This record gives sequence, structure tokens and C-alpha cells, in this order.
Amino acid sequence: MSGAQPSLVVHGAFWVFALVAVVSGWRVFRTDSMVRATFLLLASFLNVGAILLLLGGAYLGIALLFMMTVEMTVMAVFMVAFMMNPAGLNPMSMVHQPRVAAVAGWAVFAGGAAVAVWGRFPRRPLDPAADVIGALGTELMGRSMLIFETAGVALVATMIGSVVLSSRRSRFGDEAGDIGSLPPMLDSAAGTYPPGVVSEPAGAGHHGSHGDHS
Amino acid sequence: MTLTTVLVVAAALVGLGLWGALAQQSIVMLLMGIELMINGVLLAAGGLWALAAGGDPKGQLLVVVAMAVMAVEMAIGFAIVVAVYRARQVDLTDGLDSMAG
Amino acid sequence: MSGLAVWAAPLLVAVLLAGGVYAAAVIDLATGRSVAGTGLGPSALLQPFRRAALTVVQRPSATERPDVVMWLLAPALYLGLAAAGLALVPLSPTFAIADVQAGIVVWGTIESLVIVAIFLHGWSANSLQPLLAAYRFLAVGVSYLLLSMFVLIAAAIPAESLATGQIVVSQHGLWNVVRQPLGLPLFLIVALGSATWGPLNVADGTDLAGGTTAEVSGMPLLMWRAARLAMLTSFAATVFLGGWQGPWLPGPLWVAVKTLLVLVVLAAAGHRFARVPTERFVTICWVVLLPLSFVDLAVAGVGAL
Amino acid sequence: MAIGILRRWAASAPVPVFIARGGGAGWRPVELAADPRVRLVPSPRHASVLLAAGRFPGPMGEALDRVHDQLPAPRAAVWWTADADAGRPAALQGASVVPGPDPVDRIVAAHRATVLGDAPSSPDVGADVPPNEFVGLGDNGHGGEGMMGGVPYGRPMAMTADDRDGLALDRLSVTLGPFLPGFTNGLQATVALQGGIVQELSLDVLDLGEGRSLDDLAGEAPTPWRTRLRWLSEALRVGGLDALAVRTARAARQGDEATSTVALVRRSGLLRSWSGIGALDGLDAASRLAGALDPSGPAPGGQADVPLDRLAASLVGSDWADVVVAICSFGFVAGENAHPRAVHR
Repeated sequence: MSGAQPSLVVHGAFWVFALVAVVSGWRVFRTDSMVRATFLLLASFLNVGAILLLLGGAYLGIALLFMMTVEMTVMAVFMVAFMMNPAGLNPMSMVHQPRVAAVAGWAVFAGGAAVAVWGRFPRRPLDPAADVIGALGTELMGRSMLIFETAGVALVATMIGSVVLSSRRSRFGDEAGDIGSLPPMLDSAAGTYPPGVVSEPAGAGHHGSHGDHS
Repeated sequence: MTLTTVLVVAAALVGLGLWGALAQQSIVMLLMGIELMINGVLLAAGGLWALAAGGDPKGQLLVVVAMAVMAVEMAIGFAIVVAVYRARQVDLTDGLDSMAG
Repeated sequence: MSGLAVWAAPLLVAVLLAGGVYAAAVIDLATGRSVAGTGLGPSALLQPFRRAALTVVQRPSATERPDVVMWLLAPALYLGLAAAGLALVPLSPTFAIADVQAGIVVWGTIESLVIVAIFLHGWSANSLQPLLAAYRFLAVGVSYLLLSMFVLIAAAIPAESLATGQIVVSQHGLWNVVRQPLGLPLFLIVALGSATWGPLNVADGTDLAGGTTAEVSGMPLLMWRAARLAMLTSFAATVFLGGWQGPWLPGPLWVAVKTLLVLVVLAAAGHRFARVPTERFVTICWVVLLPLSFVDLAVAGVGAL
Repeated sequence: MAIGILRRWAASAPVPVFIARGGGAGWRPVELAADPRVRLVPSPRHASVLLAAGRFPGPMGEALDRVHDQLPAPRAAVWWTADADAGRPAALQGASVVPGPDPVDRIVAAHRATVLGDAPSSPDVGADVPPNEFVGLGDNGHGGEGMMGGVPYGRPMAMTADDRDGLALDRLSVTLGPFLPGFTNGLQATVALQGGIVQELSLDVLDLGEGRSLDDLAGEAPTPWRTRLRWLSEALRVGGLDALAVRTARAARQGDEATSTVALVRRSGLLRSWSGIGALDGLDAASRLAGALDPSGPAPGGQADVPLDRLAASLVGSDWADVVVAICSFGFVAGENAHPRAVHR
């Protein structure tokens, strides 16, 4: 599909994908609803994946589509669970330091674009006949095996770490019962917990120390 | 679709991501900003791989590693959000001005 | 693209999709009637058209402040994904509508986007029961998706390729259903989930008043139902039952025969088995089925050595 | 022309019927599933005919009005009742009344007439506006304290509260019923949900009025086994076994022993699916279902006095879908005879 001289269709498709990727990336931070924000980000990823496919990354593009779809699906759950105003029904503003952020964003864009326009890059386009998937497989299982394995180990460590961090019975937890983790003291100097954090014996439990309702 | 245009689009995505990450108060929105930045990096890496590096398999490897980084970032990020939220009922960066405890 | 004219591919996909949806609808109706004990009768052949006509005649419904774009997009996305899945199926030794290198990864992407489509369908209606259904489907979907990954990778190992065409070729003489006996049952579970069908009909169940479809009527409902039926037809025959391979008959006919067979099994399962409670399915999936899919993968790996 | 053909095909389809069971209906309307000319659907949005079965006084009538407006046009309403003179809800003003044992002929006729355009579609009863004006408070015009909560449209917004995972997520308060699949007649649930988990639940039976039952109307006194099969048919629909539900409804209508049907139900895994759900007094939904499947088991209505308060309390902490199953499973012991009010505190 992509060679030294990409066709007009490829050019057109690229601009469409690029436009959608950037616009949906921008809308991520301009929408009220968390689900919309998540799936707009997914749209941005899907379009970047499509561009990678146009570039000839047969596996990379698809893998990006696949990975991001699953990741954003899970993300949607978190967004709804942890964000205020999940449905976007309450108009509200959730930004801070908007000017600093805008300046930084524009600066990075300008810098990147300057490099893109004025930078000198070698011109060695991908050979359209190359077996890129086979090449990637050989690379992963051959010379770069160590990197690949390291990534695998890192992912396992991530799984364990995230379960430990997020599980109810975490490092402060009590294995004996469903007592849950005791949150760290907010004011360690004074050595006190904020009111309501430590469970009262009468069962007036607060979060983290709440038993089964049933 | 030249290398220049691909890189400009990538820069736009990185810039947008940075803007979002800095401006948003919510930790999860901050994570989304970071994801968008990595999205741009992926595009740049893919573009350089296909148009400047002649399809060197190392370029593909870089993209794969970036995807793995993204997965790690999100998993650990969310785990921290859960832990913090459990402990303090806070999901805003401004509410986390102290690392104590 | 196997030399297919640009205009012919969408047309062929549309024909396959229509045929698949119709076949699935008739088979579902027929197995349902055999379970219900009512006579089969030739009316089953026309029934799908009658029901479709009625759904088209009915006016699409509105809820208070739905996400209109997503609400309309979700059925279209679902149907489009089913069509994409059909396009990947190799119909003969030399021909698949979309003969892509990483076909099996594309299929994985389709499955994961199906989860997004179903979730958005329930979410965008801005109504309680669809939302609850969407969330419980998400839990089920993320669970069965992992199964699918391992099962499909196992199928790709003997083929030494990610292309669906190669996977069919690799089954010459020994179909994957024999070589990897765990694969097909696990994959059929994924198929039931992707079509949110029968025991895994958590997204559109009667216990939530129709789930994600509880607020949908008219044309969008028809598209949604067609998409669910189409999802049942797509893939099992290719990966496990040798695709176009078989004696006497031409390739495309074998694909059709095997697909119909799979449809009968899935439809019968849908009518005979009750819906599995979400929490229990998720537990079973992670504790029992996922290890089984590891075993499947290990068997495939050892077999390849 | 093409439209004419489309409508003729549509008119000849099996009629999708949404049944609203009111006072005196019992589980009898469930038997209609046996008729191949109709198809019972889980949501009013999928129906072309609303079958109002029984009496709908006061709040039941208001609920019926709301359901009526959810049917997509072209739609029709049919009222199957013994006493059409007593209070007629707005939704049934134009409905054809069936004072006989079997409403299917009238349902099919009403369906054909509206789909073919011979009769007008039943008009909306309520106005299509939000129940309340939007009332904004706070810095950004939202509803309540902090950045959430409040009642922006006269309805409570989600607000954080403790939950079983210790995560204090948003909580939503809604009212569900009385015409949900599996619900006993007139049952309404007021529920606070966090995700799909029920945090607060109260169950009430709306006033169903007094009068003759649909069985009286048909001049039939159904055997306990028949009423049991009616309930089973509804339970099977809730469990996702529509074809078996049709089979069961046919058995109920024909007065069968239904041995093979019961065997199919046992093999369907429904008992396993329902085990552990809605446990009260040592019995869960599965054991209640198992009792119903056993011809020598307790007679329907044997435990007429289901304490709704205790049932509601026992269901706090479970998934909403499990609550539906639990309520449905009590529909049998509570008895479906002329008086669904047997389910009463």
C-alpha cells in the first residue's frame, strides 16, 4: 500500500485519519462526559493505528487498534467510577493552570513541528514487498529477545503491583477478616487519623472498614 | 503523507496531550493526557520507521515497547488512583499536594 | 485484495452478510420451535422477513437526552464489525474478500471493538436498565476476550502465520478441532459472548427488560438484531473446522455447510441453556477457562515442536 | 407500492405484545405465549400492542400511562378485563376491551389495523417534557453540594456513598416496576444503586383494586399445577429460555403433566444459575424453583405471606439482576391466584 510514491487515495486517507486523530484528541479534554472522553481518546488511537497501517506497519497498526480498544474499554470503567459527573449532566469546570498548560502544549507542538519541517532525515522508505510481520517476529525472538523478555517481566511486575496497590487487603490490610486496609495517617506528625477513618466498634463503619451489607 | 506531515501530526498529538495533562485536575484525565502524548510518540516512531529507516525491524520493536510502556503506565496509574481514592477520597491532583503517608 | 474490483468487495460482503443473517435467523427460529414443541412448518422461512418489516415500520424511539450520535453509531458499528469479520473468512484456496497478513489479529480487534459497540449501545441510551446491562456485559466481555486471544494464537502456531488463509491451509489432513480439542469449545464461548447470545446474553437479557435494547425500537433495533445474528456466523468454521477444505464439494460450499453446522450448535445452546449469572461467569472464566486456554496454547506449542 | 408491501408483511408478523399485569390478572396472561400469533417481548419499546390485563386503579393507571407512551408508533392498546366500567386509565381510553377468556384475536386485529393504517396509532397520553424544570445551583449551574449531587431536574443526581468495596462511589436512586418481567403484579421497587449493586431497597405493592379475576372471567378454576406452569413460563423468560417458556405456556394451556418440559428445565442449568440468589429462611431462588418443578412439592400460594420488608432487606448488597430473579422466584410461593396481593407485608 505504501511505497515511494503513495497514491492519491492514500494521501487523502492519511489526511482524514490525521484530522480525526487530532480533533478527537482535542475533544477528549473538552467534553463533559467521561465515557465520551475515553472513547474520543480511543478514536484518536484508532486513527493513528490506521495511519500506521497506511505506512505499511501491518502488525503495528492492528496491534495498536487491538490494544487500545481493550485498554480504553477498561479505562471507561475507571473513568465512570472515579470521576465526578460521569454522565456530564452537571455542567462544571475541572481545569487548573489553563494558561500554563496551553503555552506548554503550543510550545511542544511548535518545537516538534519545527523539527519535522526543518530537520534533516534520511529518505529511506519501506520496501512495499518486505515481510514486515516476519521481520518483527524474527527481531523479537532473535536479536532483541532480551528486550522483549524484559518487557514481559515488566508487565508481570505491573500486574502484581497493581493488584497489590488496588486490592482492598493491601499492605496495611488485615488478613483475619474483611476489615480492609487502614489508610495511612494524613498527619503523621500528630499521629492521628481523620475522624471517621478508623472503624468505630459499634459498626458505624466508614469506607475502607465497611463490612458486607447483606 | 510525507515524513514531515506525519511528524507534524505527531507533534500536534503530543502537544495536545501535554496541554490536557497539565490543565486537567483529575488524575485519570491526567493519565489520559499522557496516553495521548504516547499516541503521538507512537505515530512519530512509526513514521520514522517506515519513511526514514527503511523498515528496520528495530523501529517496529520500539513501537511495541512503547505500547508495553503505555499498558504499564495505565495499570500502575489506575492502581495508584484506586489506592489514593480508598485512602483519602481524593481524585484530583490538587488534593495530593502532600506525599506523606 | 486478491484482484477483486474495488466495487465488488463491498457488494460481496453485503451479500454474505445478508445471507448469514438470514440463515442465522431461520436456524434460530427453527431450533427455538423444536425446543418449544411447536411445529416447524415452512412459515419459519418467511418469518424473519415479516418480523424485520414490522421493526422497520415502527418508529425509532427517543429517550431523554441520549447521546444520539453514539446511540445510532453503535448498531452500525456492530454490524460493520460483523461484516468485517465475514470479509476475513477465506472462501476458497485462493480467495478471501480481505486477505490480510495479520488476519487473526484483525479478528481480535473486531472482538474487542464489539465490546465497545455493545457498551456504547447500552450507555448512550441514558437509561438505567441499558446501562446496567452495558456494565455487566463489559465484565463478561473483558473476561472472554482473553480466552479468545490464547485460543487464536494457538491456532496460528501450526500455521506459522497470522493470516486466516494460511490457518486454513495448515489444517490440511488434520483439522484444528482434532489437533487442539480445547480450542473449538472455548472459541464457541467467545462466539456466544460476542453475539451476546443464549447463556451469555447478559447485554440484552429479559431480566433487565431487554438490556441495552430496552429503549430501542425501529430501524436501529433491526440493525442491532441483525448484527447479533451476523456475529454468530463469522469465524469458527475457518479456524477450527478446516474452512473450505473437504471432499467433493467446492470450497465456498464447504464453508457454508460448516458455518450452518456451527450455527445450529450455537442456536441450540442458546435455547437450551439458561443465562449464566455475570459474577459466576467471570469467576469461571478466569479460574477455569483461562487456564484451559493456556493448556490449549501449550498443546499447540508442543505440537509445533 | 413498496411501502404497501412492507406494511402488509409487517401486519402478518407475529404480534410483539408487552403485557402489563394488573389487579386480578395473576399469572394468567403469561399463557398467551403459547399462541404462535403473538410474541411476548421484554420491553414496551419492542411491542406493537400493549395488553393491559386486569384492573389499573390509581397509581397503577399512572404507571400504565407511562408504559403506554413508550410503545413505538404505530401502536395499539388492548384491555383484557372483567370490569371495564371501573376506572379506565388515560392510556386505555381508545383501547378495545376484551371481556372474554382469550384476547389474542383482538390483539391481532388491533395490530393489523394500526400497522395497515386502517386505525390510528394510539396517541400519547402524557406530555413529552421533563418532569421538572432544570434548577441550577452553585458556581457552574449544577445541582448540589461540592460539584455533585443535588436535584437538577427534580430528580436526585448521583452522590458518593460507602459501598461494599470500600470505594465510596456514586449512588443513584430510582423507582422500578410495576411491569418489569418477572415482577409480581403491582410490585414496585424503590432502589438506591451503586453500579449494579443494590444499597437500599424497599418493595411495595400498589393498590390493585377489588373485583373479578381473569380466571373468573374465563369461568375456569385452574389447577395448582397449571398456575405453577404459568409462573414457570414467566420465570423461564427471565432466565433467558424463551423457547422453553413457550413450551411451558403450551403445557399450562393444555393441562399437560409436562414431564419432558420439566426435564428440559432441569437440564437447562437454570437451577444452578439461580442457586445462592435471594436466600431467605434457608431457601434460595433455586430451591424455590426446584420446589415448583416437583409436582408433589408445596402448592402455589402455600406461603401467602411473604414479608416484603425482610425480602427487601435480604437483597441489599446483591446485583440488581439478582433482585429481579429473587422477586420472580417468590412469585410462585406467593401464589398467583386472583390476588397477587398475597405478596404483601
